[in-house]
Amino acid sequence: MIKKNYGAWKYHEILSAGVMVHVAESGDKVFTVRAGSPRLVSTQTIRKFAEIADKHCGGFMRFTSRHNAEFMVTEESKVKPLVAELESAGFPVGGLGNAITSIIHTQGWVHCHSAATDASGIVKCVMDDLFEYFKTTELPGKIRIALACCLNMCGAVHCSDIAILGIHRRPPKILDASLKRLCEIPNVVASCPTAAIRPATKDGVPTVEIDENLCMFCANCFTVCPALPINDPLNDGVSIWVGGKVSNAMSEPRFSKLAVPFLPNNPPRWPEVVAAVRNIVEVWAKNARPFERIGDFIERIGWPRFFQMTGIEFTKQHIDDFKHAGLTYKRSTQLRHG
Amino acid sequence: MIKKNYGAWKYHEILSAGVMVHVAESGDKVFTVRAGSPRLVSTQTIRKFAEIADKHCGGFMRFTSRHNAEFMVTEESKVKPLVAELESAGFPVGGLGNAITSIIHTQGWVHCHSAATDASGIVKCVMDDLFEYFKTTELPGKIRIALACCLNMCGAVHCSDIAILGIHRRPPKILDASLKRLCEIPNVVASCPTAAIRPATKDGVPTVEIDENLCMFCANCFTVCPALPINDPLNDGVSIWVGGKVSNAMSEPRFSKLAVPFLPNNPPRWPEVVAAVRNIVEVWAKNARPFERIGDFIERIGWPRFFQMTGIEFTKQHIDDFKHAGLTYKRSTQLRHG
Amino acid sequence: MAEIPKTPLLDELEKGPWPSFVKEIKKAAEKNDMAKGLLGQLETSYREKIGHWKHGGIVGVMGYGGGVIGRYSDLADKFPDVAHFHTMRVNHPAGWFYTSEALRKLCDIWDEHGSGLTNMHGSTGDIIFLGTTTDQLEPIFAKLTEAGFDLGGSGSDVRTPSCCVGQARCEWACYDTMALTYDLTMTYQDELHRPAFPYKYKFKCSGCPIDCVASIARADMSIIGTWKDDIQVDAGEVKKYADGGLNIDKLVCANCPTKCMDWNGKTLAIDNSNCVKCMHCIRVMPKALRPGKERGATILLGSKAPIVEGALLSSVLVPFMEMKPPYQELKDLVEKIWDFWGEYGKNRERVGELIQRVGLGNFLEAIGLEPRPEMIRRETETPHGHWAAALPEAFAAGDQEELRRVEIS
Amino acid sequence: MAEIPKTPLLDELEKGPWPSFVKEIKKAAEKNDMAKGLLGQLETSYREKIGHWKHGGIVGVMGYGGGVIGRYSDLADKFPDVAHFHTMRVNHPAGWFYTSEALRKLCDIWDEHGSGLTNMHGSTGDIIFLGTTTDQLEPIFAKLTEAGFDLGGSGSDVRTPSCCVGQARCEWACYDTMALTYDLTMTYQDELHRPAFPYKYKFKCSGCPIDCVASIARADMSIIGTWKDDIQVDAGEVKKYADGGLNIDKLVCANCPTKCMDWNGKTLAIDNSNCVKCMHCIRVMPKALRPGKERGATILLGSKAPIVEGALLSSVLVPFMEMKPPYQELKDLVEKIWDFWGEYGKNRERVGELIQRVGLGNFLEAIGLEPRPEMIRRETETPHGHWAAALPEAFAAGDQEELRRVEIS
Ligand code: SRM
Ligand code: SRM
Ligand code: SRM
Ligand code: SRM
Ligand code: SF4
Ligand code: SF4
Ligand code: SF4
Ligand code: SF4
Ligand code: SF4
Ligand code: SF4
Ligand code: SF4
Ligand code: SF4
Repeated sequence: MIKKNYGAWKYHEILSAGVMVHVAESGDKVFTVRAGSPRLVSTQTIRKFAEIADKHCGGFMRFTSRHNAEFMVTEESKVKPLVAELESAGFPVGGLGNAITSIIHTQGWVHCHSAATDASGIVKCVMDDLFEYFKTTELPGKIRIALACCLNMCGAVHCSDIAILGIHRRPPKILDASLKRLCEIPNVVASCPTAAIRPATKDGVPTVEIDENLCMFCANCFTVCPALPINDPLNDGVSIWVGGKVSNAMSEPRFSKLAVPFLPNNPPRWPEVVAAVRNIVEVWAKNARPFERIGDFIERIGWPRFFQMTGIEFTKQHIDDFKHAGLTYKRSTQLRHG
Repeated sequence: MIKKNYGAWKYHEILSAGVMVHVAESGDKVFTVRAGSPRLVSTQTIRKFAEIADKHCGGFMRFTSRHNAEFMVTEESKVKPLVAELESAGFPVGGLGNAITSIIHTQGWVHCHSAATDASGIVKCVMDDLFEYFKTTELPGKIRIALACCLNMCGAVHCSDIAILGIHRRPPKILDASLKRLCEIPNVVASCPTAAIRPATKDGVPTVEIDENLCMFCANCFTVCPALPINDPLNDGVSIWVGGKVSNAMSEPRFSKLAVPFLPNNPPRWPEVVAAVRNIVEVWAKNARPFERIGDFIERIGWPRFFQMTGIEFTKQHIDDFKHAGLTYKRSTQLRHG
Repeated sequence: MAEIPKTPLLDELEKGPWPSFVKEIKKAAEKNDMAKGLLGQLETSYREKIGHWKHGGIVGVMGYGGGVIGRYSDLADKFPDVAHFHTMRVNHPAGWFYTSEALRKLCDIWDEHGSGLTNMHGSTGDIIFLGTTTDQLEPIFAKLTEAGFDLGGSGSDVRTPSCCVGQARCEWACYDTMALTYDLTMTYQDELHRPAFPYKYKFKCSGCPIDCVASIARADMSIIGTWKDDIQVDAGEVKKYADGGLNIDKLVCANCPTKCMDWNGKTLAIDNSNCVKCMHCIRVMPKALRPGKERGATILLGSKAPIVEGALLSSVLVPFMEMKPPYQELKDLVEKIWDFWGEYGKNRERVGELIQRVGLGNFLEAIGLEPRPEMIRRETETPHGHWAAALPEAFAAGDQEELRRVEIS
Repeated sequence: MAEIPKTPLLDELEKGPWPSFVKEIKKAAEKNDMAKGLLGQLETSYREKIGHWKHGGIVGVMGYGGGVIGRYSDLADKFPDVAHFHTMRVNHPAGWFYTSEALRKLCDIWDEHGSGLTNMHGSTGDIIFLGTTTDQLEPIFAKLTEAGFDLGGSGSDVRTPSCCVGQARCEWACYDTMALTYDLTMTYQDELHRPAFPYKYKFKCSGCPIDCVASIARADMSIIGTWKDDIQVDAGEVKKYADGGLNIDKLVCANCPTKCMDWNGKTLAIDNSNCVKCMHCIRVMPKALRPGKERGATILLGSKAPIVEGALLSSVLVPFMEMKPPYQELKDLVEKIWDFWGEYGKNRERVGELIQRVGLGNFLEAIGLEPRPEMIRRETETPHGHWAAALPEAFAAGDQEELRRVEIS
């Protein structure tokens, strides 16, 4: 069916939460059912997907660019049993149209040495909390949430409606004794974007020193040198960024901006992060106009009002101090007052 | 009259080219007649202004922030004789409302050591050419032209609808023999925004050397050191910038952008500059919607189309290569094709 | 076999409606000791609020420089099952389409040689085999090859290209994203498997400006479908939308970024010369409007995550290029870019950073492209950078010397 | 007296409808030799396409550090009359209002002691006396003082503040710009005449966001009138505009930058909470709409020409401040800024450049202002700068050391 109508689709319609139909020039139809997945899946679960594909979809399935599972059938009557089977197997159907879909995320404590927070854990908690919005198609527009557990940003969160980003807040520790053995000192020095690292000698052993005032805790030095561990249970945590987008629809792609500079790591359910995300989602859901992504909405009402409406405090941390910072200062009198 | 109604004006109306009326809460009216001036004026001319002020305006007059002369009368009947007298004395009445008003400008060869071009001469030629637009109120909006004879930009041209800017295109000459005597070498080195200048010794004498690849011909070194002359009859000339604005009306203030990288100094009538300015004015006058400043107009149609419509060639020179340059690259697919 | 460890904190994550990754690890743990070890170590991380993985050493398979991420536990004495816990990146089928057979084959291999845990998929798009030991790498690789799979990229090489579903199921696809992705993967096998670049290089292909694979935000080369001619309008369907209650004025025209649409209550006029192909009107009225017929793609370059020089979105390099096999124009461009980057790129410098460092103008010259105003977003310019730019390439020095009169007394 | 030199090139500039500066120089030349010299030297410049002025030395009047720009010809042998040709900057009356008496007084002084040529006015706003010799400076200054005039600024000092016509003749002025300009000029006499700053400091005062004195583009401190409450609407006059044929929907509402206006054919609704005081609707319908009643000014900082760190527009420092004599809040702010700039500013570093160098956050802290979202234009942010900013001020180091478990084998 997909082969036959390849390149000859005419239009689509969203039928209900998680279900849409594509109609081909030929008149053929394909019904897609989208189901949430935890992304981190066991082979048992993959075998289950294969089983469902065999039973309902002629042995085919696909995954989406946001790690959901998609199952396609060619007759409307086959949709209901498929949905029922997916739901009963624990894969909720939804995330299509104007809904919240899965959260793009990364490894966290499950597999990465760089992680300032866990990935899968926060994602699970936030999705549990926002589940009603996965099951709807009635939001003002799409909303994309992403999480990356450190500034390397493997989740490429920087253009998300809401980005959850693991951050460090202390300079790396310097393991003087093993540094020379494990790392190339010139590479380490070169790796630092703020030039905070200088070669040094301690107790006669070559090592490096770090100017704590210059360090912005990016961990790039740790990436090139294991003797500069930066993970830190007390000071690692999460920041929240909003208003980014990727698609060119209506407005151009844009970066997410800092909303909440820091929330603590509070496993297993990260209540502070969950509450912060919900707050932002709700302010947007209630006040945005149709098709407005979070960034479009804020652009219209202005950032000052966004801070007011969400109750998020505006602090010195919100003012950019990177080298392009001057371009971010407001250079007009177009302001809302009072 | 002005004292009496100070702070109690109610509204104004533009009556004809160069004439407007302000009506006060009290019902009082003041009619303003605006007359063009060359800015560089002899005492004879100032005495003439004084004479007209005495004869028509109770001895008062003012100048505007763009160097025009303004005369105010309180009765409509007095406007006509005033206009007639100004015109016959050689001061054309106009430049009010949606018109082209005087060109803000600087000293040029009349008084400044830095000038890469003359100021008053080009202004005279461009205003002669655009005179019809000084005498109208029918343009789509206001249009502000400014000229500065070097990058010091005493005319603060950087936010003008059309900016005419004198530029150098060769590095300064180094007068090794007199440099040490005339200048503080560390100050000279520090003055260069691109770090192109290094201390050096030639024939045993301390001087500086300039990396020609780094030099961007800004003349800042010449400002602090007369032994680095940069003026150059062959390579000095004029660049043209468009789309800037200052007022907050409708859109925010914005910088002018490069339109024409270089036009030669061709005194006494600078025909290339005059033609380039007229071309831009006409494309705008014919195609802009009401209230659109040049920048608003271009923003709507896009820069690619602006280059197309004006026939100005887009070259490597139009691509920013300053340190914020990356921010100027187009980062979306929102493009006009074909 | 060891017991499944107690995980009171992780157990909290079995609750709630969203599918639980903890349940998945527990499922795997029923039959696999590595998964048990992972449970134990992760519970420790949850208790101590810190990760317990060490920097990876270099591990891999013969003849390949990439595709495996080495990983070791720093609690190896407590959790010996995950002392070594490497991941393998397996190149996914374009568009992430699978047969049930292929899925089962992958499971068989992984159950035999690894933890039984995967990511479907990793952020770059690979199938991630999550956790195995060094000695298993070659056997896994041999069986994958046999089953028709190959490893993905890691390190300073081409990374697994990925794409949106495209023409397979989307009416808006302006070129065949899956075909291009497959072609690039095949053409650049060498560059994918043998890291020889200054840093990583990612391709992502989206069929239209909606960009469902987030190509503009996270690919060194973003290939995004678009069209040149007029939007196809079905006037009857437009009317049906209007009759159905859609406020075309407010929801369609007023949201058009260039305000180039006009709805007079009966007909929809589009000034296509000012349309910037944003897809907004089309996505609101998919039955009535469709992209034009003269289709191709915009090629953009340089997006990346923030380290080192700041996050970037890709920027326009070729406003419009036809996208037909064998994609020669695209490949020529790719190779010119790699030549320049290979020669001038610093270690760990992405191509987007290189362009910023050398300047777009110089970069264009090096790869032999004409500068075009479409490449520039002038709103963000400040009138400084141009002083240098305002200089025509070269002047004969010399003759001006004579004319120079400035003499300092 | 010498003859008026032949100036065939300059004579071309006597033609055409716009008033001719060449005619002005010739007028002056009728009675003044310096003006004759200027004609001759300028003709030479026109022929050779190069200026003939040398760098100025330091010249001035007793007790003042600024106000005079020294200027010498490099063709002194050919044009001895302009061998010395200094300008004097004379502080203009606020709003550039003159009595004919004052004008004649200025002419008398200048005819006696200078070239008889002026700029009415210089770009900063001063009366420019164009061309005199060192020995004339003191007599001119004495006579100016007697006539109630004073010199303006030059060098690293406060420059002559200037303002739009404001309440004297404009219905939109939200505060008394002329009064403030006069007050600042008087309050900061010392700073104006005795250069002691890192560089120049300019004040410009506009009565409303229209900014007729281009304050936001060329003043270190821009004081721009605005209001807090609702736009005053005269519904009857709105109707008259509509009846008169004004398309309120298209020309007013659609051009409102925040789309906070709605015209239903009868009444104009304004969501004032989203109005950004851009003045557009007011300037289109001046009889019907007026700024609100709760008035004051926005204080912005830092605009300047491009040298050295790039051109800047001023940026918001205080979104709203009342503007009533004695302007204490403003002056306190000014002085805190000067203190910080004086201490930390580098030689020839404008205050706008200083802020960029130290960061707005730190600058605010130094001058004791709270950060506010109104200060930031977030569209231009990239998500990099914040890594550092995301750091809460200070953490107790120490206790975390124990918890650290990362050990490198
Ligand atoms: C299946 C998938 C492509 C794939 O190859 O896997 C896909 C499929 C469709 N997208 Fe998408 N998009 C998919 C990821 C994306 C992404 C990428 C991402 O999120 O990382 C984006 C860009 C997000 C962004 O801008 O930040 C994306 C932005 C859109 C948009 C634009 C929404 C907007 O307001 O900006 C549309 C149009 C719309 O819905 O109005 C769209 C529309 C569509 C349509 C209607 C296209 C079509 O005609 O078939 C498809 C189903 C709609 C839906 O999900 O509501 N799709 N879509 C991806 C499903 C992800 C998921 O599981 O949830
Ligand atoms: C007299 C003067 C103020 C002064 O104290 O000297 C003045 C006076 C008025 N301006 Fe202005 N403006 C004056 C310089 C400016 C400047 C500054 C400049 O050009 O350097 C600007 C900012 C220009 C810019 O944005 O780049 C300026 C931008 C405006 C605007 C906004 C136009 C726009 O579309 O952005 C208006 C409103 C309008 O005309 O629609 C305005 C409106 C007015 C009004 C109607 C205000 C009023 O109610 O009295 C005055 C007469 C209008 C006119 O000239 O058409 N005035 N006006 C200045 C006359 C200069 C001249 O001789 O031509
Ligand atoms: C597995 C994966 C995350 C995931 O859970 O999905 C991942 C994991 C790692 N990434 Fe990544 N990156 C992954 C997709 C990305 C993406 C997204 C993408 O490709 O679309 C990005 C952002 C886009 C980009 O390329 O900029 C990304 C940007 C980085 C960076 C920052 C690169 C930069 O130029 O800024 C690093 C740091 C580095 O290369 O040293 C990095 C480094 C790493 C390392 C190798 C850690 C390191 O410092 O050595 C991580 C190994 C984790 C582990 O133990 O498994 N990873 N990484 C993704 C690859 C799976 C796959 O092949 O499908
Ligand atoms: C006379 C005047 C131009 C005119 O024809 O109107 C002028 C003339 C000079 N300016 Fe200016 N500037 C004049 C207004 C400006 C303005 C506009 C303004 O004040 O609104 C600016 C742009 C705004 C600003 O301050 O940034 C301006 C930005 C400069 C600069 C660049 C400063 C910067 O930070 O970028 C310099 C270079 C310097 O200070 O060394 C400069 C330097 C100079 C010098 C002193 C040349 C020098 O390098 O030493 C010029 C003396 C010319 C002469 O021989 O008479 N002039 N200068 C203006 C002062 C007249 C007056 O007092 O009313
Ligand atoms: S974002 Fe950082 S911590 Fe997370 S997987 Fe990528 S490199 Fe590892
Ligand atoms: S964490 Fe980043 S900023 Fe700090 S020293 Fe390491 S590389 Fe430099
Ligand atoms: S712009 Fe340059 S050349 Fe012109 S007056 Fe100012 S400093 Fe002199
Ligand atoms: S002209 Fe400017 S860039 Fe060139 S050497 Fe002098 S200060 Fe440096
Ligand atoms: S990017 Fe365009 S073509 Fe590809 S799936 Fe999304 S909407 Fe369809
Ligand atoms: S695609 Fe976008 S730009 Fe083009 S007409 Fe539709 S809404 Fe306007
Ligand atoms: S700035 Fe405002 S108050 Fe001042 S003259 Fe212009 S319009 Fe009037
Ligand atoms: S002043 Fe500007 S922002 Fe406010 S209502 Fe009028 S047009 Fe809109």
